[in-house]
Amino acid sequence: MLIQSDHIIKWMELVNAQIDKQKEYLTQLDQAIGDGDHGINMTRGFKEVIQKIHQTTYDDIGKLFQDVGMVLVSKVGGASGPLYGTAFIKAGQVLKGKPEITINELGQAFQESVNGIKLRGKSQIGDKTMLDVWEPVTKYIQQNGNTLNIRELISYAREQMEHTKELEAKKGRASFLGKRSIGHLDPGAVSSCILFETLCSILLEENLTKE
Amino acid sequence: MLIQSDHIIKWMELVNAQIDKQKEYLTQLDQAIGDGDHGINMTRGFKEVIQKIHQTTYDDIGKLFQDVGMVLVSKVGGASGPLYGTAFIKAGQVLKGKPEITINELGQAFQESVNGIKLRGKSQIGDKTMLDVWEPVTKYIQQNGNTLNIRELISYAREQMEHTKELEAKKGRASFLGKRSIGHLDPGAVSSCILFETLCSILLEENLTKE
Amino acid sequence: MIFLKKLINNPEQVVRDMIDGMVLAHPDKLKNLPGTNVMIRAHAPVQGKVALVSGGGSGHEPSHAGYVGVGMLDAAVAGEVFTSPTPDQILEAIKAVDTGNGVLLIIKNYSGDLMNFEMAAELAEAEGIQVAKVVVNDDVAVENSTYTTGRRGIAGTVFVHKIAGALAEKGASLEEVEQVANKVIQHVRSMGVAFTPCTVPAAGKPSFEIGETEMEIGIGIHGEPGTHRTAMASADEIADILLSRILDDMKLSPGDQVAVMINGLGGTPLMELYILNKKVSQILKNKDISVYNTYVGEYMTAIEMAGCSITLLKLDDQLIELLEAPADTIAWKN
Amino acid sequence: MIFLKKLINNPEQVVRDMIDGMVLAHPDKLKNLPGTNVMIRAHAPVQGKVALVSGGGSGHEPSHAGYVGVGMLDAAVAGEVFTSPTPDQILEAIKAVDTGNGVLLIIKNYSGDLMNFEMAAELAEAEGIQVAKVVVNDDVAVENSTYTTGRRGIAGTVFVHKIAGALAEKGASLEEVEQVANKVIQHVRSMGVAFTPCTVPAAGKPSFEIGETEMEIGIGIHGEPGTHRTAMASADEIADILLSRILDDMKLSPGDQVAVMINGLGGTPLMELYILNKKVSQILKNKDISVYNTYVGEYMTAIEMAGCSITLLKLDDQLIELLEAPADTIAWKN
Ligand SMILES: Nc1ncnc2c1ncn2[C@@H]1O[C@H](COP(=O)(O)OP(=O)(O)O)[C@@H](O)[C@H]1O
Ligand SMILES: Nc1ncnc2c1ncn2[C@@H]1O[C@H](COP(=O)(O)OP(=O)(O)O)[C@@H](O)[C@H]1O
Ligand SMILES: [Mg+2]
Ligand SMILES: [Mg+2]
Ligand SMILES: [Mg+2]
Ligand SMILES: [Mg+2]
Repeated sequence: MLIQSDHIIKWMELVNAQIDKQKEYLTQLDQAIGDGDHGINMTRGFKEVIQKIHQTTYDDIGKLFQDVGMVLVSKVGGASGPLYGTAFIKAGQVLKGKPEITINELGQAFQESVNGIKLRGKSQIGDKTMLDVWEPVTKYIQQNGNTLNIRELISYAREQMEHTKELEAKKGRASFLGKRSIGHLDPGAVSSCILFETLCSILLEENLTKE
Repeated sequence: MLIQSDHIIKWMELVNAQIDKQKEYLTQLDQAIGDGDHGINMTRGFKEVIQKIHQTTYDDIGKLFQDVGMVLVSKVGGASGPLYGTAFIKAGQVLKGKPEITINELGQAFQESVNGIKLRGKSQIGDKTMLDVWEPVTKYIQQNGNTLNIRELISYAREQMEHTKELEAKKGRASFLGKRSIGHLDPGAVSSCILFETLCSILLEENLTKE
Repeated sequence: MIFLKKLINNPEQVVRDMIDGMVLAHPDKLKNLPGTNVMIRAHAPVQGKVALVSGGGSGHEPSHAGYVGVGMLDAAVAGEVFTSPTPDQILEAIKAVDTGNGVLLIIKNYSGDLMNFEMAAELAEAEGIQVAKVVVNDDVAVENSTYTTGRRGIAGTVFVHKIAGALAEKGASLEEVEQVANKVIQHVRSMGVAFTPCTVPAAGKPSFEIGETEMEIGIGIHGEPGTHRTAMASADEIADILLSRILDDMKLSPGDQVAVMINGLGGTPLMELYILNKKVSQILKNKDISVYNTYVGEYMTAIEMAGCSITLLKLDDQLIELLEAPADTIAWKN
Repeated sequence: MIFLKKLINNPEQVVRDMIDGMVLAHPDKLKNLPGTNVMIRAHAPVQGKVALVSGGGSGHEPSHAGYVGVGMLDAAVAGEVFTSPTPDQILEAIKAVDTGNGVLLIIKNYSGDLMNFEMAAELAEAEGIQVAKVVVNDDVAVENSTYTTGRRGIAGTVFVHKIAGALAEKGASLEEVEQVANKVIQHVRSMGVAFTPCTVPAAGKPSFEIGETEMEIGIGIHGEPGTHRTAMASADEIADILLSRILDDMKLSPGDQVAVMINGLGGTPLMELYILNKKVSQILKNKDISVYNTYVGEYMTAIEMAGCSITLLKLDDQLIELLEAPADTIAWKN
């Protein structure tokens, strides 16, 4: 089965619900090595995303991603706003005009997201940022394509997220801490993991995968 | 026996020691209905008094009182500085030129102190201030003169001090509290009580009374 | 040795260290009279001008030395923290700035300040210096009465410095300067609130205890208790509470013009003062009272206390002109 | 409902309420671009002049709107508390103040600020507006490296506003204004310390925990952890710790001239900042570094955090002239 706009909308609703639930946790993570607003920023952003995407009906998945990205850019601020925003906008450009897409196509779109995050954030893998979830997870999706095992993807995403604990931050606020950042999860990696986990839930629920 | 400069110097030393001991208590009393500096003010003042009066030898009790008063005026500040200062300066004027004095004469000198406090503070008995100790205690000394029972005087001074608890403050910082000042001892009344109690100790120790 | 969470060296030396640091920071504006806690204008005495002397306990920075300079004070006398300065220090200040045109003492209405300034005035008069005194009592939290000490002087004092200072700078006589100071005093009213206590360094512990969700309405600038305690409320409600007390007392009429001061007590950030001002502006607008000027910041503090005060000054043409006149001090520049 | 001990109405509305209260207080200096969190000069745009736009998260008041006015910024963009503003808002600011002479963006070095301002710059350039960017990174608490985000921008930013603003006011070109801003950035270094955390209203609890007798050396202006924790020390020792890090980095020579900023983080009273300045002055004097000017007060805060930062700016004739040039803003008047 193919992924349609409605699935993406459901995904965003689930992200919104999950982020809201984990707001305090995300903020706590950010208090440890940042400035303690990541939960606040993300809930503000996805609340607005939901409002926006409920106003329109979308035939074009690309347009939907684009709108999500624009809302995130203009409502979140901080580091996560432009990064998540760029990720969705870039993915939207790839998916422009498509009413439905395969998991493969989604993987290609995410590859553009990853490129966008890297360019905007001047970051690379191992810098202890959201990229440490986005890049490997995207690669994983692309490698497995339509034969993707969703439960395995969830574990994989979580592993990547957990892995940020060991890293020394090179980018973002946590970088100011140098070695003192080691031992803490990166808040953006955790919210990114939420994003991919909720995507997986939708794919499972809606029987959008082979499995 | 007559009171000499050395007795007054001993008295001041004892006041200094007692005030220092009760510094926190006086400050605490002042925190309740004032600004929490009475203990600090009084210790600062009497430390300086001791320094000053140890520098000179005094044949003239009046001069000794005068010096104590001047130090208090110029080192204490706040309300208690000018008031205690005035009290000693005024008493000093009465005792000017005297190498030794009777308890009766001391009472007369204190009467001038009381007048000075009233004039400077524009206060009267019942206003919940140091005057509520000074005025009745002075009257008591004058009434009993050289037949004064020192132990009774101590109890009397304490009673007057305790009595300020029931009063509503009309003068000083506590007056800003209105009825909320009721139920608290007046810090200046407590320090004044220390002054008279220590005087009594000296009079007893040195066998300066009939008793 | 355990230190308070304060930038101090020795609790007994805070006033000395502060004055030294202040003069080192602003040698173009201030000098310290040697051996005293008196700060005077760098170019004092100013010939041909009535001199203004104010002061009080320390801990209210930028009051009072922050207002020494052209268009405001000639001298400020700093007492120990929350303790009125002594008469000899005030006398030194008077003598240093008098040029034969007389000196106005601006005193906040506290027993201690009154007595020490009065004694200084007597000593100065005995030396042939013409002295006038005004007593600021703007705090409506305290009931006024001739039988008691009356109302306290708080942030409204700064308007007295500004306006009397401006008139003195224009060359007015001591009597005229005293008159306009009294006019300001008549027309200025304030009230404050505290959320946290403050710590006098030498006392080493907070001036009072207050619950996690309580505030003290009508607080003084020395941590003296206010009129009552109540549950913490919103900025809008607090604006309402304070302003309605002030307006009750002032009896302004629609069309009246005022200056507003939203004063932080030391621990409250500017952001919150502006949030408070939003409601204050709205309330005044609804009552058709026109705000000529608004001053937001720390003008008269209580060490690091969290809280604020609101001050209204009713204006007329003369007061407006003097409020707008040039001033060049550390804490007030026009 | 339980309220924080803050003058706020709704934690989600603090920025909106603050901006409204600010514009109501200073209508002669500021206006708010409708529908945005952008504040521009009351008389913006100013024809024939390069425009300066700065901004960042809120909670640093008087930064940044406090520096909007003649001789400093043309616009300030306020983000949520401690959160960089978004590109669309920054774009609105740029468009509102550009008069065809180009716009300089003054950015503090945080990933968030950089990215949002960069996106805004790209959008503005796409609309044909000439934009230059400078990035302030004065905080020596953080090691500089091209592989990491590098040093943070803190209180030194205010000197960039002042000096670049002065040159722009004289009619210099965008390139010249950018150049002088970069010169200030090259020559300005800061370091801070915190004694208490601060509370982001929407988070509702303190940004970090710290022991009764500890301080955090090298704190950021968002409550980000610093270089290390240590026992609370005296003002003199703290001056020593902070200044020696700054001086290590700056490598000043005897005879050099500097401007000093002793900046309060929000909860530390002026008295303490002056006490700190005493020692700072003495240390610099001992090293034969001459202090041209000292600024003491709250310039770049972290809500109600107790603590401070010290900033040194190495001066030359050009920088002195621009530092002394007229400025008329809420928080800086020359
Ligand atoms: N340069 C960067 N590249 C990629 N991700 C980044 C970068 N800077 C920050 N991040 C991500 O953003 C997260 C922080 O987001 P948030 O707290 O919302 O913003 P801010 O740091 O501005 O407060 C970090 O945990 C990290 O994952
Ligand atoms: N007008 C007055 N007349 C008499 N005593 C007064 C007056 N005002 C204050 N006092 C006394 O001074 C005491 C307070 O002294 P202190 O705390 O040292 O000064 P301050 O009130 O200036 O802080 C009060 O407890 C009271 O006894
Ligand atoms: Mg953050
Ligand atoms: Mg007291
Ligand atoms: Mg006192
Ligand atoms: Mg942030």
